[in-house]
Amino acid sequence: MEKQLYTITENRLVAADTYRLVLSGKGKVDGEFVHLEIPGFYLRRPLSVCDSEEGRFTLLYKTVGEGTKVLATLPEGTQLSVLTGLGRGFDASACSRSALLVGGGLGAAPLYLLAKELKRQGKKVTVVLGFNKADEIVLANEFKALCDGFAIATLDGSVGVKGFVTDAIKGMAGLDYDYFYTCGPMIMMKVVCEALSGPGEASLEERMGCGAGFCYGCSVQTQNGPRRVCKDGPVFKKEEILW
Amino acid sequence: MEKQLYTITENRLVAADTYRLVLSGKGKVDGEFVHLEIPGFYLRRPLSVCDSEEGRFTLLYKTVGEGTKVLATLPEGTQLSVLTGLGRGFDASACSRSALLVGGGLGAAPLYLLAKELKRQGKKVTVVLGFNKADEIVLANEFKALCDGFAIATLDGSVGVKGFVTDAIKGMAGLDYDYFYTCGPMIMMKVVCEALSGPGEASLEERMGCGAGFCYGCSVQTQNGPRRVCKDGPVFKKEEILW
Amino acid sequence: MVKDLSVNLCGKSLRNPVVPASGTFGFGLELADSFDLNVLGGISLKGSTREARYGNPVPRIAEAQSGMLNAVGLQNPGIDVLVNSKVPALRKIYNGCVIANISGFSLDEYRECCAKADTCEGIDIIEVNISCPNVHNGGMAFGTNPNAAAEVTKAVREVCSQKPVFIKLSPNVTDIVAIARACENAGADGLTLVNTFLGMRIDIARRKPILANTTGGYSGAAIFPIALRMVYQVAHACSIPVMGCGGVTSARDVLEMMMAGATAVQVGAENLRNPFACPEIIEALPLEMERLGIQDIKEIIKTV
Amino acid sequence: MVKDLSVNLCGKSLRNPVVPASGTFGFGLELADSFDLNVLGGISLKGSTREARYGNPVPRIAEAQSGMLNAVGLQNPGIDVLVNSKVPALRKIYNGCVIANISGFSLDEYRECCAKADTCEGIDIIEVNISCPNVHNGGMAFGTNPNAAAEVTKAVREVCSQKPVFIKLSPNVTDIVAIARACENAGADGLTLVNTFLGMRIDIARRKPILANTTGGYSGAAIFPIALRMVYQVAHACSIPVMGCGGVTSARDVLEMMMAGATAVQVGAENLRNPFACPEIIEALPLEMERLGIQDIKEIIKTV
Ligand SMILES: Cc1cc2nc3c(=O)[nH]c(=O)nc-3n(C[C@H](O)[C@H](O)[C@H](O)COP(=O)(O)OP(=O)(O)OC[C@H]3O[C@@H](n4cnc5c(N)ncnc54)[C@H](O)[C@@H]3O)c2cc1C
Ligand SMILES: Cc1cc2nc3c(=O)[nH]c(=O)nc-3n(C[C@H](O)[C@H](O)[C@H](O)COP(=O)(O)OP(=O)(O)OC[C@H]3O[C@@H](n4cnc5c(N)ncnc54)[C@H](O)[C@@H]3O)c2cc1C
Ligand SMILES: Cc1cc2nc3c(=O)[nH]c(=O)nc-3n(C[C@H](O)[C@H](O)[C@H](O)COP(=O)(O)O)c2cc1C
Ligand SMILES: Cc1cc2nc3c(=O)[nH]c(=O)nc-3n(C[C@H](O)[C@H](O)[C@H](O)COP(=O)(O)O)c2cc1C
Ligand code: FES
Ligand code: FES
Repeated sequence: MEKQLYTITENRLVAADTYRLVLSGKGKVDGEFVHLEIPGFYLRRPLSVCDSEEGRFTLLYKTVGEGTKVLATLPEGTQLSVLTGLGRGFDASACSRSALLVGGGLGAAPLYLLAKELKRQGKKVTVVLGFNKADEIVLANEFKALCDGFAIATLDGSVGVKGFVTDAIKGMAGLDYDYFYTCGPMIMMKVVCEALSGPGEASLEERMGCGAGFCYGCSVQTQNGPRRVCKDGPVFKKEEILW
Repeated sequence: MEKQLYTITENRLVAADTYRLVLSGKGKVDGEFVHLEIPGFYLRRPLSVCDSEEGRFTLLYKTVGEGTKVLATLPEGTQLSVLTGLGRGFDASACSRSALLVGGGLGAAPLYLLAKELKRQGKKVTVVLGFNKADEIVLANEFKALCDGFAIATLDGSVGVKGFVTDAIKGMAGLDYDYFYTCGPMIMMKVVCEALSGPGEASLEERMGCGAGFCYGCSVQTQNGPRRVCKDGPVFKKEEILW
Repeated sequence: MVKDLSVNLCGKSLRNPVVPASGTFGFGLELADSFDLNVLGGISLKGSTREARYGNPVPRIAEAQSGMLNAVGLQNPGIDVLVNSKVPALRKIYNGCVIANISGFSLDEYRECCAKADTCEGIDIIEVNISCPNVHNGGMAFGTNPNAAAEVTKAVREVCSQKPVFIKLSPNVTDIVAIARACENAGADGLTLVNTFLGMRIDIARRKPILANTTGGYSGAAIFPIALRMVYQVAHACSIPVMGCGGVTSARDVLEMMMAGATAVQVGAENLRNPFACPEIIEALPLEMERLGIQDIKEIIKTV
Repeated sequence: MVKDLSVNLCGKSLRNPVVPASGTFGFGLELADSFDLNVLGGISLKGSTREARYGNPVPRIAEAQSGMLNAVGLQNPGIDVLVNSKVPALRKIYNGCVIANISGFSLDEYRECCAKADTCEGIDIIEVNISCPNVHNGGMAFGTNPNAAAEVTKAVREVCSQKPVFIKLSPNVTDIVAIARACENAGADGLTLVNTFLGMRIDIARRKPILANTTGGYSGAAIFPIALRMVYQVAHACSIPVMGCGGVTSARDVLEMMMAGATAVQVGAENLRNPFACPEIIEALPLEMERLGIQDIKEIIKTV
């Protein structure tokens, strides 16, 4: 874990209530998520790393509460204190040949970084994303450009398959994968883990204190006893999770 | 009392640990002092109005504690919430012909506004300022340009008379005044009020809550019972003050 | 959409639940030039005692990160000036709910002051402060023990035949529910909670307490979660109405206090930072209610 | 100028007075990769009970303006894992003062756990938590009554023949001095104060408490003035050393707590906002002392 100041180089509305935040600083950020200080708020906010390169990384966030609403007002050039190197992310090596990635809403964000890694390792990647409606869609072009298969489901049918991600998955002819990864609302991930045969993993969300494994504020019960979402997760194997 | 946002148009070191702050906004600020919100601090800070024109006013402040230190870091363009129209200031009409103004340190600040008013009313104005040493001197040129008589005392003798304001006053040949006004450290004002014959008034300082007369946090005992420094003062007649 | 902001406090209708807390709004009159007081649901006046009091020596104010300490020590001109001069003057310009806040150093003093307030026409509710941490042998001593709290309640209840009596409780206690119940059983019509927390700050350069009184009452945003918990516990243990107080700074805080169980909500130290806090909160309430789908503010009271 | 930062706690010398508070620094090991733990004066380990505990359901964390609520509920792997595995592992990388924090639901449990801690080589001081607000029938019940507090103190004192015993007090009480005195008279070697304040937050959109446990322990910068007042009162009423805790976030706060009477100072919730809070505070101390003309930090203890 490291604490560093990063500078906002982009903070822009990219979908309904959804912002793309690019932060610049030294080095290449690793970890599944960062813990971000928003000026005026006591606790940091955990946000998944969507993309990371030398000298900059990208987050996607939704303005759901007080903190993210203030974050959305911060101009380019603002410096933010960020904890990096947090979380145990998706295990790209668990997939031997072909992966299915299933995202709901902003759950798409960490899947993008995963997709890049899987492709780097020469694996086949199919991505299915679910959104409520067209104006919430993020990362569609990025995934399309990168991956071997891509589908979208929207609840209102405005884009892609009408319904849930599981409906879109059903509709994909000849879908073949040996491992799946999912991130999104709990209820979506539960349905996905139950519907999809074969091994896979899912990324959990919990209210956090430290974000770094030492306050035990985010411990959930799992098949293997209590596990800290921030340190032992946020990604857990499908079998481990008590839904 | 009014609350308004003002914009910093100048915030510049003008003497040792001393800053000149010019704030721009609508209208002409009146009142003896303003109550200024410094971002990140719970209570506002009272600062005397040193000069006030249509659309802008000037403060002089010393960085003594946490709040003023942060204030000194704020760049031009920063907006600050300010309460204006506060305090009962010096009574220029109490002087009939010729006034003596005695300031210690930044006590000089509100005397400048007073001097301008006295001159506007066609009165003779003599100013004596005391400082610890040369690098703390403020407003000397401004007062010199405006007033009929001017002297400085410094404790270390680096500029003007060596010693206290009272030493400088003693040294002024043919000094004549019918009313005096003083602002500065309590001990200085006490000595001045005791040393100078004739009527006069002094400006007190106290830790404040509201700054506007309704919390009773700043009440001091006076010859006439409890008085709120922020509302009944900060300026009190010499006879009223219990030193 | 028109929102109903009115609440009912022991038969008295308030146009909205927002009330400046005692000691943080003077006698109302001090702010009459700043905004129209009639936007306020009620006003709790500066605490009054039998005799005029200067209060504690200065400094009486100290700062903390999200709050402040005060050791005003009940400066006030005495109950007679309150009922004969301050309240009549306020009544000329204010038609909302006027709450007289009464302190004392003995049962007799409480009784005498409350009796005077009870017969003063302009006063709607009597709020008995048994929780001031800034005076010795007075105030808080009565508020930290259920028996003593009940005694004061009984004493003032006997002399107040016309007006509802609210007892204002101290948060500096192990079991606020026990004290609240004791007051309820002794005849209180309502409860105000909380008063300030006993706190302290030191000037580390001078190596002296900042307050001349050494300690003071701590309040402001910092105490909100503790005050909220106490309002929640007491509102769920008692059946008389509660005025919630402690750290309220926004329309959202007002709604949170009400969901926890408050019928009306007092705003204290925030007025000192921002004299326009109450009108600004009241103005923000309808939009916040709109966002949360609340039509009638009364409906959210004690829903959590 | 070289500053002496060392303090002495019941015969144990600490290289500086700064100690991460129990529950806000895990077992130390979790942070070993982030900075060299040996800069720390001491470490108070996560609270331990006889059996392993999962603690309370999530959400366990809520936010407030200058503080946070936690309802972790004493999640821990049990005293045996503490003494057999956590402490030995920490000792391999840390040579400062190790403080075992012990909780319990009965006198027997306190006694048993403390006895185990007493014979564990790596532990320097035993800190007995009688003030956890987040578990039912445990912790805080013992800490809100002088007799119960004395009973726990006596019980653990009997089984701890080798190590100093600090009792950690709850701030949720009417009279903390009475409880402190009871512990001192029952044989406590020192006192830690304070633990968290019982608080609450509501999610006004969902109209539900944010914490699954409804209430939680409130701490962080917001509580500093109250904690400071309690440290001041207790340090001036008792003659055993006090570890001050509550809302400390800076070197200046450390000095203020020490002037109020603390011999060492614990930093809690601030670690959660900033895992590097303790090393940063320790680094800032010499310059702050320089500014204030302090050569030897010991000299300022209880000077106000
Ligand atoms: C590992 C992880 C990765 C995440 N990645 C993303 C992401 O990439 N994009 C994104 O938009 N959101 C993400 N979230 C959710 C995001 O953290 C919350 O939406 C955000 O903290 C809300 O902050 P707020 O101030 O707007 O809400 P408020 O409700 O005002 O916040 C109050 C407190 O609750 C916490 N909180 C509120 N909602 C959540 C939540 N859903 N999860 C965790 N804590 C919460 C806040 O962090 C804060 O401590 C992630 C959460 C976790 C745990
Ligand atoms: C009517 C009036 C007019 C003033 N005019 C000026 C001026 O023109 N220029 C100037 O430099 N200073 C002036 N002062 C003093 C100025 O208010 C303080 O220096 C300033 O508040 C210190 O703030 P801080 O955050 O740096 O100090 P901190 O010590 O960090 O502040 C902590 C708290 O103490 C209060 N406080 C600390 N010192 C004083 C003090 N001397 N007087 C009142 N409150 C204090 C602060 O306002 C704050 O509430 C005036 C004071 C009063 C009462
Ligand atoms: C400056 C000041 C003076 C106060 N005087 C009184 C008083 O006279 N009577 C009283 O019952 N409470 C008094 N209080 C307590 C407030 O009414 C209120 O209960 C407390 O401040 C908590 O609310 P807050 O956190 O919103 O400030 C005073 C508070 C402050 C800050
Ligand atoms: C997440 C968290 C967990 C805690 N766990 C314990 C504990 O196990 N034992 C204990 O004695 N105190 C525990 N505490 C209380 C702290 O040690 C400390 O007394 C309190 O938080 C006040 O200090 P602060 O304001 O610096 O946080 C915990 C506090 C927090 C925030
Ligand atoms: S948030 Fe602190 S352990 Fe996970
Ligand atoms: S500061 Fe509030 S009355 Fe003067």
